[in-house]
Amino acid sequence: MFHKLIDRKGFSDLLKDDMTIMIGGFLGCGTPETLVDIILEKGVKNLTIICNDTAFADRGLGRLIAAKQVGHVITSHIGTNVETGKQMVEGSIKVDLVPQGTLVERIRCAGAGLGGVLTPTGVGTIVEEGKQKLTVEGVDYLLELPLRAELALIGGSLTDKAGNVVYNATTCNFNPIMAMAADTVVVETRKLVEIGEIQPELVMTPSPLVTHIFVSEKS
Amino acid sequence: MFHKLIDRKGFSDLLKDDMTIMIGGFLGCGTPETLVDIILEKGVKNLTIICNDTAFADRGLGRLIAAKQVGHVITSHIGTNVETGKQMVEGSIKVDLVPQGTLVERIRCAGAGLGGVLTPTGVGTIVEEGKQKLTVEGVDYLLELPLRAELALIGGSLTDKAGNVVYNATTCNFNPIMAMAADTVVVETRKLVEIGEIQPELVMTPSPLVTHIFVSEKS
Amino acid sequence: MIEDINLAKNIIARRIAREFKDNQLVNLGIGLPTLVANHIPEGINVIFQSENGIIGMGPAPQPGQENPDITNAGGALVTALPYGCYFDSAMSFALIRGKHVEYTVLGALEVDQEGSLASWIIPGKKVPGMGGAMDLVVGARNVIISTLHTERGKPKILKKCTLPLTAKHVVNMIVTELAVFRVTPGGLALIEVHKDSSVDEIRANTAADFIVADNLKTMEV
Amino acid sequence: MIEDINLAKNIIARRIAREFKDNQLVNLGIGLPTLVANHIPEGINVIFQSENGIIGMGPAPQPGQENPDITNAGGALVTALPYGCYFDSAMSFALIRGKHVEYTVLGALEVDQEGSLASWIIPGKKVPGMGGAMDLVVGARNVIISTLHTERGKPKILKKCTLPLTAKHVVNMIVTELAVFRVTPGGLALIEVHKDSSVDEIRANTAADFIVADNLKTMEV
Repeated sequence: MFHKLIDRKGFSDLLKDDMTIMIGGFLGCGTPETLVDIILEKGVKNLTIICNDTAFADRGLGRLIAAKQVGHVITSHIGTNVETGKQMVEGSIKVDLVPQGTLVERIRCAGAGLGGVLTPTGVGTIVEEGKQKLTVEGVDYLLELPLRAELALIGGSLTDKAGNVVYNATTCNFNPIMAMAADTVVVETRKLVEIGEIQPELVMTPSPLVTHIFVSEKS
Repeated sequence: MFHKLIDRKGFSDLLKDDMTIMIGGFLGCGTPETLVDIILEKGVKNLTIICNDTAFADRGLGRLIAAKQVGHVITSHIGTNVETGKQMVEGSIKVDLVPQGTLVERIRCAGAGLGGVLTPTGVGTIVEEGKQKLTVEGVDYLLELPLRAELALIGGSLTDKAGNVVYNATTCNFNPIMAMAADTVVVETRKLVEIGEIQPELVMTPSPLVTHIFVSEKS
Repeated sequence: MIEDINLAKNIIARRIAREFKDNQLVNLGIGLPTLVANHIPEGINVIFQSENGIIGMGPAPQPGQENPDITNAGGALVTALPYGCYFDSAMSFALIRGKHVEYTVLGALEVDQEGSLASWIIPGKKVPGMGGAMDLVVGARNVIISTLHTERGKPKILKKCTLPLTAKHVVNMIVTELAVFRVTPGGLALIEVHKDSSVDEIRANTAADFIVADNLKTMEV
Repeated sequence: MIEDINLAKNIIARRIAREFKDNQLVNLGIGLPTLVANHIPEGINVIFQSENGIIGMGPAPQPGQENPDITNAGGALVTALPYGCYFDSAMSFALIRGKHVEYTVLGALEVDQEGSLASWIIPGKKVPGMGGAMDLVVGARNVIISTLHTERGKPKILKKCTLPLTAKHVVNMIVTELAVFRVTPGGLALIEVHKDSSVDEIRANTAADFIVADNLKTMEV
């Protein structure tokens, strides 16, 4: 019925050079760290990473940048990872900075089949460059467009074998939104449980969104 | 610290003729029925109601239409309430029919400070009349605008005294989205508990959104 | 023609139920489409979504097991399977519009050879509203229309819908008690015929132009 | 001038903490604004939101009580109060953009007399990114800028920001160790002066035009 579990090799086989990957987490909290390990091991190059922030050079998805595997990052904040700034200055990584609330809405648009969203955020700043501006009832808004990925890597706390995911506390952040906006969705879960063991109202990512489940090697 | 409990009179005092009110529920499931009772008792007139559907003439918020208290309804479905159709034909109620997914996104826009959203739903149908049409990457979308209310009436299953609300099963529907899009938000809760008794990951409506808590008189 | 309407409806439901693969997410409309759930072949697990906010919807509850908090989009009491979960209407329609639902099965007032559908209003007569139908047909990966071939002797499948549309060019497949059609870029294609019917009978009862597929089959029901 | 930077920062934090009323939802930025939480007057319950997805954030955990799943937007471990709850980033920014947050307190590289703010980039030098700041200043009902009055002797409050903006015309109040300003439709208004400072000293260290409010007060700190 549900056969979603994959191992290291199964996940590694999904990875290719030049892929666009969304990775959940907020400064490392809620990031699927074992999956990041496996990307490091495989050494795929020139990735486009969509993420809230580039975390740290030695923790979270920021390790991929330190390993020079990332050619392009779409994110809201790079200040905590010295490598991102350094490579940006060198010209070896392209950085698109997007306001955090806009970033999550753009991902949500892709996941929800919406063509775009009007936000007041960024009006009158350099964020509006190259964007369509619309005025609704006298207020200016930027039209922000959907953002999708080939692969979304999600950090779950508790997952049942069908693929229903629960997120503890602030590990939630971008994870459930990203789980809607990629062709293939892999959840690294800290704990795997049998179907029926999760209170259904706790589920933030319903099982049909999850392609593969990987049991975390981190505590 | 938190003083949000109100009684019948407290709620009744909030009601005025000509108000715009959002009411949660889906064919009556998740509708705050005691609050509807109190609106019936007070007899305020010419209300604008925003709701998923007009439920039934004798159950759910549809009772307000049967009592001729509603001048305008913005909803996705009226087929289960004979009174809505009858009054529409008579010309005594104005009915705006909105696709369900568009309705919930319009309410979400208001609650989330977004100026509008592009949806493919309704393109090529009479739903597009009077609306701005935008083409993004070759696909046509309708620009749908925010929808707010003065008052939102929410049906909660479990609420703590701070105002954190949990919704059981399919009682959820429009409730948490409407709780973000009104000046005053009243939750009718089936069960009231002390602060600390709710698992924080279960909360769908965080306490600051809730103005008043009313303990339901229904079982 | 198949005169027994109940038999006809069950032929349609049974045929549609054969379309689904294991673990696909499916949304069934109210009425005829709901019957499809009774005919899922053994060994296939179809995951049912209902737009009021549930995935993993099960059958109607046994007497005494009713929970008024678990309903479907028709307002009927249902059950949830052990892998089921709940969410709000924003998430529900994000799933629907966002191409996460594999199939939607809906009824029709009219459906046409261009894949356009009319199902929500007969102006001046009947105005139930579109509910979630407009989002479902635009958002689901596959749109199957389940309909009796004719109503009061009149064809339901037309050259062009005359009633206000639910959506334009969205239908992938039309299943009646007599036939299965696919909407293709080249027009409507008849791909299956019920064993008790014939291409001639279908032509006589269909107001649309259609081609007969080279590999025309007998409807497996 | 107040030379002790720690003292200066605590003056700012203490003054800002007096702005809040019971049960208001407040988002504090990283750095100086975080200090505000230490100075909330007794009897006032301020509800802290952090944009990574928590309402009801409490203080840093006691040693041995750390939970790596509970962090703030700066990545630091925090606690949750009994009325706390969690949500995803879409909900978090819906709360922020949707005017559900009463106050946001943020630092500044520059802030100007029109209420515009620059806080996220020094082109060619330092590019941390805007994080949630652009949404916070556009969405919160009240925007308070907490900043030392000068940096390396140079005024932080300008006629017009020179760096790329975080947002235009959004700041309501500026609090420094010397003064409190309100941004009004008529321009910047000096409304409070620290007891050890003076209007002259403030004028000498402010590069913006401002009017002195009729009812100019001593900063209560």
